Amino acid sequence: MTEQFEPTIIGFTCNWCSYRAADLAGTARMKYAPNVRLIRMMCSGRLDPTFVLRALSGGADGVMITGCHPGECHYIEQNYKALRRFILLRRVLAGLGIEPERVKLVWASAAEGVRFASETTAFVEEIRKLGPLNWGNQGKDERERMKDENSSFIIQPSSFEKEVTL
Amino acid sequence: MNKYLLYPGCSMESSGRAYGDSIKAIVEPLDLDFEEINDWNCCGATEYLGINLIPAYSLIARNLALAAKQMNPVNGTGGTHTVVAPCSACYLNLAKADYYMQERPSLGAKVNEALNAGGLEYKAGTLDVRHLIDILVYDVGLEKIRSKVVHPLNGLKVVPYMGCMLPRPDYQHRWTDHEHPTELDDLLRALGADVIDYPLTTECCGGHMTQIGPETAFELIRRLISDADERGAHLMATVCPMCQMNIDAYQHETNQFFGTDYHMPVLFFTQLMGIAFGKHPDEVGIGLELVSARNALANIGIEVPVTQEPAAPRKKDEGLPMPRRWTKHEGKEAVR
Amino acid sequence: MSDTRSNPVDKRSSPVEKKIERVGVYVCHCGSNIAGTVDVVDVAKWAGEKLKHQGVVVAREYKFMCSSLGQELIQKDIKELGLTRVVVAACSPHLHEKTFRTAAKNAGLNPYLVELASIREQVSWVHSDKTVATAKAKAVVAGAVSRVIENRPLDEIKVPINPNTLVVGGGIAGIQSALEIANAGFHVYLVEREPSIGGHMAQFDKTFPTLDCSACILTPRMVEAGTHPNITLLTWSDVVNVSGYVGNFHVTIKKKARFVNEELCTGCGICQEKCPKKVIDEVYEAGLGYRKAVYTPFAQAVPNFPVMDKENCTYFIKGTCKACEKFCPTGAIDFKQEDQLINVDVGNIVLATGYDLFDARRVSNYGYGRLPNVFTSLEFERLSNAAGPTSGNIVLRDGKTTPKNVGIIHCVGSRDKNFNNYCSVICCMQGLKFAHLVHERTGATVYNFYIDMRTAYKAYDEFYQRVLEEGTLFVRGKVAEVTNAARRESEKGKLIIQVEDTLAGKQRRIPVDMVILSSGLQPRYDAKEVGKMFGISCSTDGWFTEKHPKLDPVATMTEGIYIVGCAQGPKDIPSSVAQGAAASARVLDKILQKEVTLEPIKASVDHEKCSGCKVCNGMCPFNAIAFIEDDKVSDINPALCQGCGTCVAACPAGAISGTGFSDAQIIAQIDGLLLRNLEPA
Amino acid sequence: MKPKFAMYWAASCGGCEIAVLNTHEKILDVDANFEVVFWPVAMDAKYKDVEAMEDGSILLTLFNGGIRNDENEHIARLLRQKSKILVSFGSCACEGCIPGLANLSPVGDIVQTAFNTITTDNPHEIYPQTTYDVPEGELHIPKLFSVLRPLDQVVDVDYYMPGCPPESHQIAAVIDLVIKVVKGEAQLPPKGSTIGAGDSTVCDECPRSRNVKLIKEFKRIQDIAPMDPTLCILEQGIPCNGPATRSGCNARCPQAGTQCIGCYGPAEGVMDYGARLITAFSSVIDATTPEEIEHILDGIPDPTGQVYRFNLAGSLLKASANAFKVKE
Amino acid sequence: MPQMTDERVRAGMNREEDLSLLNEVSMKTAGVSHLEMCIQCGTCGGSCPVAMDMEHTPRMLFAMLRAGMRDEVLRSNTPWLCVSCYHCVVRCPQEVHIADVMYTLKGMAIHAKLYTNATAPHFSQTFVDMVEAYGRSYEMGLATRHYLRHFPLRLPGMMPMGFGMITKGRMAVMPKRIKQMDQLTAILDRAKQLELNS
Repeated sequence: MTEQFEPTIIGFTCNWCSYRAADLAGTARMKYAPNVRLIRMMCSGRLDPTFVLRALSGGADGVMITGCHPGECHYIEQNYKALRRFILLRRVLAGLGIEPERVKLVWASAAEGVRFASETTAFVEEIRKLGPLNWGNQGKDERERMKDENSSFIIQPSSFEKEVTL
Repeated sequence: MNKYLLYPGCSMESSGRAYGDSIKAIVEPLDLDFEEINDWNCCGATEYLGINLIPAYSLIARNLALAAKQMNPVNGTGGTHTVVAPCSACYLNLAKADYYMQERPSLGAKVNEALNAGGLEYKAGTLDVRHLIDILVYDVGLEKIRSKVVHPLNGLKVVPYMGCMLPRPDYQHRWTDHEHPTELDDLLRALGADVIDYPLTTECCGGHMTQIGPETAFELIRRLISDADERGAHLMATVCPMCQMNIDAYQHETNQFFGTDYHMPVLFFTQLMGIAFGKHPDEVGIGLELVSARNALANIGIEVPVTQEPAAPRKKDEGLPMPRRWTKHEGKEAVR
Repeated sequence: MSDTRSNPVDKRSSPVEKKIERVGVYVCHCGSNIAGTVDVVDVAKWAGEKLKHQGVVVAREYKFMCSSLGQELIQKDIKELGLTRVVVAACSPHLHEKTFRTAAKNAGLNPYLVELASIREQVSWVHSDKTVATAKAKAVVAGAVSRVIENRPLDEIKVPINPNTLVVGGGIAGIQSALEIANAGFHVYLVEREPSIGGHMAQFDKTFPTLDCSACILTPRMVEAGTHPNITLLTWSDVVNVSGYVGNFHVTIKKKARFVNEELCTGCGICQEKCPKKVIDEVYEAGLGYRKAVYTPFAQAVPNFPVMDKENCTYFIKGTCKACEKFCPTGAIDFKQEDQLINVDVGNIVLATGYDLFDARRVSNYGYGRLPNVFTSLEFERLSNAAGPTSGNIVLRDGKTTPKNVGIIHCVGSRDKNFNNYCSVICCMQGLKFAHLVHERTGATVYNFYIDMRTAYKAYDEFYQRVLEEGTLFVRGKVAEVTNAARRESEKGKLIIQVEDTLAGKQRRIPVDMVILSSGLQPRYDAKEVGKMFGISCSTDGWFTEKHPKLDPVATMTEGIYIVGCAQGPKDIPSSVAQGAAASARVLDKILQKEVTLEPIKASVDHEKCSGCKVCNGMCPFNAIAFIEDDKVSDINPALCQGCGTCVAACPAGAISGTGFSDAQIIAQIDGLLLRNLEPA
Repeated sequence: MKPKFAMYWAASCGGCEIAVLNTHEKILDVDANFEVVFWPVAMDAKYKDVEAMEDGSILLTLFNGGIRNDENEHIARLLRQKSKILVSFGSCACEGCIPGLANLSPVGDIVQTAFNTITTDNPHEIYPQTTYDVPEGELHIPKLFSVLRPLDQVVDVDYYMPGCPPESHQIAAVIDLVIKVVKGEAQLPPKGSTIGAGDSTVCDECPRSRNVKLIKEFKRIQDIAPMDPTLCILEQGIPCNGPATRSGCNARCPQAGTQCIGCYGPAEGVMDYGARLITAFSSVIDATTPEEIEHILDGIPDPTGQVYRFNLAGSLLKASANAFKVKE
Repeated sequence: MPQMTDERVRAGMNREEDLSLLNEVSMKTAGVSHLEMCIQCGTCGGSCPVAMDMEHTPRMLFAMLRAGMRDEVLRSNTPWLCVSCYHCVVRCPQEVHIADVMYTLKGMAIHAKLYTNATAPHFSQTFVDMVEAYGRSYEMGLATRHYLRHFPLRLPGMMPMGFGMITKGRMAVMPKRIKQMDQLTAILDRAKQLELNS
């Protein structure tokens, strides 16, 4: 492989801290890796594990969740709730063979533009090392390979990904 | 029986023999079980670190690896994961290596790579490295020590000298205070000694400067003995063989250098414990010191301790009240 | 079976009948701010083609979308093309979301059907490769388009405001705030935990840089607050419970038993005179003086009724004495008095809870608590105060010796990772003030030891000049230690300050008679709990967090709760007073509006789906979720809900939904960002 | 002519059939009102007979079991073609159920386990072949897919009826409803609806009480003796799937003194069942530091199995990364 | 001298600022040095018990590190005087690992052969030689070799002390040796290799 793998990452940011940190990184023209696409929420406590699963199953290679530092939540203590969910979610993902490192929780206050930028770049590098997750395409690749294997009694389903719409 | 792995350190068998002897003498009355780490090597003192980094930490870590192996309940003797080092420099080196191998994992990895060459490995954080006095004050407890005293040191004016490498940098937060720790004071008081408040208790004795820059070292030694003398001390009590060696063996030279005439004996605290426990002076290495402690020890039992009188209400020209002394256990409520 | 419910909607396989929205996409150049790094023309063209099936009917780019011409462009399209949704790809929503929403509103579109895609702060300003930036901008736009389709029209929420205000803390910031509101004609409850209002300022002798007598300028304010018809003063009282929300707070205040009947007491002071029990006064006298078991902390106390210190009163300890009762001419002593709970309803709350002094004993190398002649700043304030324990004579702890040399150490406990990492702001000026007072009263040689001299603000640096002129010696260096271990004859009997004079590059040992530690400020020991009670957060350092550090410094994230003075962070008297007044302006603004508008970002429970599992009940720190026992379902009070969405994410049955940030919106945005919503090839 | 009825089992255990029979005399109503044309477990029939039927000629087909092999898929497509109403019947068809847990392992491993373990007597290491020549001709057995899929990932489904198995009283109610529809006395619910279950979760029907207390420890049921019969099971520290599991069973397990294991799947409108349980469990944890949280979560030894016991194949991620990789 | 025409050299600095110096020292230091966090407050210089003999206070040394004055820093006697008392370390408001930085500077100075007084490096090297030979320190050998080399004139004055130490059994005449010397040697050899590579 000559071209370097560019991961796609979805970032969930808290309106009060990390989204503002991202704004600050912008205002200060800090350069960081372009692989993370952000979604604003009011609080990291809004993070439903469904969102992470949706992102991973939909083609994202990693998910970054950012919130206020412990004790600094604008809604007092909701980031602790995000933390608890995050830890259990990582355990569940590990059980599904997804490296827990693909989902990261970062605390960044509104003033920490530098931190936001450096954590983002660092996370992109981590995911780059892990390689593509390629969840949505797993079945497809396998199917191609299976065509050549005539001895096997195992085959790949023909219509693996049926779109789920909300 | 409280079991510990013992890292004696090189000086315990030579310049600090009195320390080694007196430790042996108090182990039994205090129900301590010290198992020596097999085939331990020198910790490198303060010398190896100045030459290079990875070999220095590997040298230290070999001892940790040996200890971890020895304490392993499956293929070792088990029973503890605490290493006790009576020498402050050894204690600091062992504790620091353990800490830095964790703080900077890349260092830990390299050290382990080196250890592998000798068929060893050490996972930082496996062991608890502690100093002897830490064990005595916090594990054995002052109560127990007090109960073993048969010959209280009443009337012996002692300055407690902790030295620098024991209470600092204190990454594990073991001491009451790294400027003015009270562990040694408390212990000596438990022996009945008349403990003098010694502001220089954690100042440096000069370390290796006696070897490489004697004039610097003499100044440091002078500060220590002159202040102890000024405060009327009979002797100094120390916890470190390097401190004892510097103050004891170089006192003569220091006196010559400054034209002074100090005679300040310096003994290991364990020697004083042995005396208080009723051991024969020979048994605890009394007499091995170059500045003789004979006159100082003659004071034991002669003077009656002074008890403090309760504070009287403030008169017109009386002093202003002092704030309470800070202890690290004090809660935030006490801040007001 | 009655519980065989069938239901009309399912997400799984039925094609959901969706009305196709008409979406307009507007890509802003922002001059060259965006266009310099992102090919905006390409982004607009791409959106118009690839997102057409989503409902994009028009995609334009324009130089400055936020200009009036740019806004008119959107408004024209809304009217002429019948747009039902708008996406503006421009700057951060924190900057111009309101602008574009208002523009849409004026064109007849519900403002919440407009979404901003941040392609400036998140794309053009942080990336340099134009291809990469353009690709990311497209994804961000696709996410916003998918999301806006799921947006629903929302209406702003209006709540009436109770005109009464609660001010917590009777220091200068709280007094100022209370007076401003009271003078405007509205009622204020001023709650103070100590027996008198006045706060730290009442302990000071002089104030920098003007050297006004602190008591002279403070006392009139205290008296005004104590006698104002619009102020209910509740001293020796604590707030114990707060419920409700902006405009409608319910507050419970515990008025601690004074054991003195306020109706009967005339404040004559005979009880204090006769009380035989002397106690070290840790609060007002900073531990440097004494008071009685029944006492008013100082002569000018407001109110002037004494309180009985139950812990130290001989009667309460031994059951006999009652000297105060015997001598009280009006029979005001009442040993049977009990704590009282008072409930008040208020519309706004101002927190002016102040600071604690850093405990200098923690810096053991400075010897405070071990070396008698090391004093803290607050001790020195009492020492130099004419009404203090030494009647203003600056003397050593022996109570009589005047120091000949004095060292003042700055940054004690501040700017130090071992203690508090922040700068305490006031210590430099305080150190200069002390230097001046020592010089003036004793003629002693004064040293100031500082790391950096911080004398910003009006007339402060001039004061520094003045103190220099008076001959105070300045040493740039953080003091290493204060010791009584003399090394030479001249040091004997002195305190030696050991420091590197960093400008001279040499270590110095300076013998002095007295050391004053310019201790830093730190949050009140109970700031965390107080914050929790009022529903506001604290920073890592422990200070209350303001809504915006620059543009909204006295408001908090909880509507209707304001923070002033040192509760928000270290500051001097002028800044505290300014904040007190600023918060009052905000409160009056709220009161005069008579009702408050809340963002319609709220959670609500679908009672049909709610199983009453109560998982959400523990999720809300604002107590907005209540369990309705009759129906066995949970319910959310929209007025209390702050819109964080934690309960929405927590509901195991998926029965809670949140406006503004619904599951549908976020899922759609995820799909959009991952480009799963493109025109099928 | 009576309308036609079919029922088929794909990758399932047969429990769904038992549940249908458990409706007792109600089964006679089926016979009275329908002509049963295809029901391999109850009557003899040939695939080719079904293939010969006219498209849409079967009014109601109850399809249980997931799609594990090409035979399952073939019949699913066939019945879809021939049926007016295709009901995804039971947990396997709706969301994969226990057979769906096989999606945690590569199918090669599963076959290996089945044909070559200590408990299997297979000295010559004979593995099934999809085609095999015998004197009588060529034999075929179905090919396995790498993962199991719920029915709606293969064909369009009209209605869902969850449960492992669906409660008999719910089946009876559905039969009643369909008969009424046939008689023109009732309307069918909108396509895509879940029938024979509630919209809420098990807690709705559970009589136990909950005090919103947080917990310091997750336990297993055998660790608590005796369990408080009136208190919420989750609050007693046992990970109970009730809060996130669709109602309709009358909280059968909690009423019997054990935790809900989640066989009715997610509540109405929920996209991922496991995510709902993740939030439910994490919401009761009493800890704020990562270390403490991790420690408490150690009490759930198999978190993935816990939250996806019945739902893995129907979840957003559908299977583990392993299952996608076929061993060579 | 021709190079004296360069104003930086005349000011006692390297010809060019070596801005990589700070980072190099930081990377070579055990633990996380926090060297870049120094605010020049002088706590270290004020705390140091041997500041009186230092050419530069530790604080000045850190300023020089920042200014990229490589030669000047490595020639300074400051690191060699450090007695590892850790007073500066615990008091430093920025948590700089000052004592460990001093060890690093000593190592760098030895490597660059830039120390001005060889007493200290030789003592360290002699000590290390003993340890590498025996696995234990050997005071007698150390003292003899070191004093003969650096303090021959001090020897007579020290005789009573040395004699006292030996007669009281506080100084062994023969060295002690650990059993698994080859293991230690293997470890140290590998470690030295790693040190070179890093």
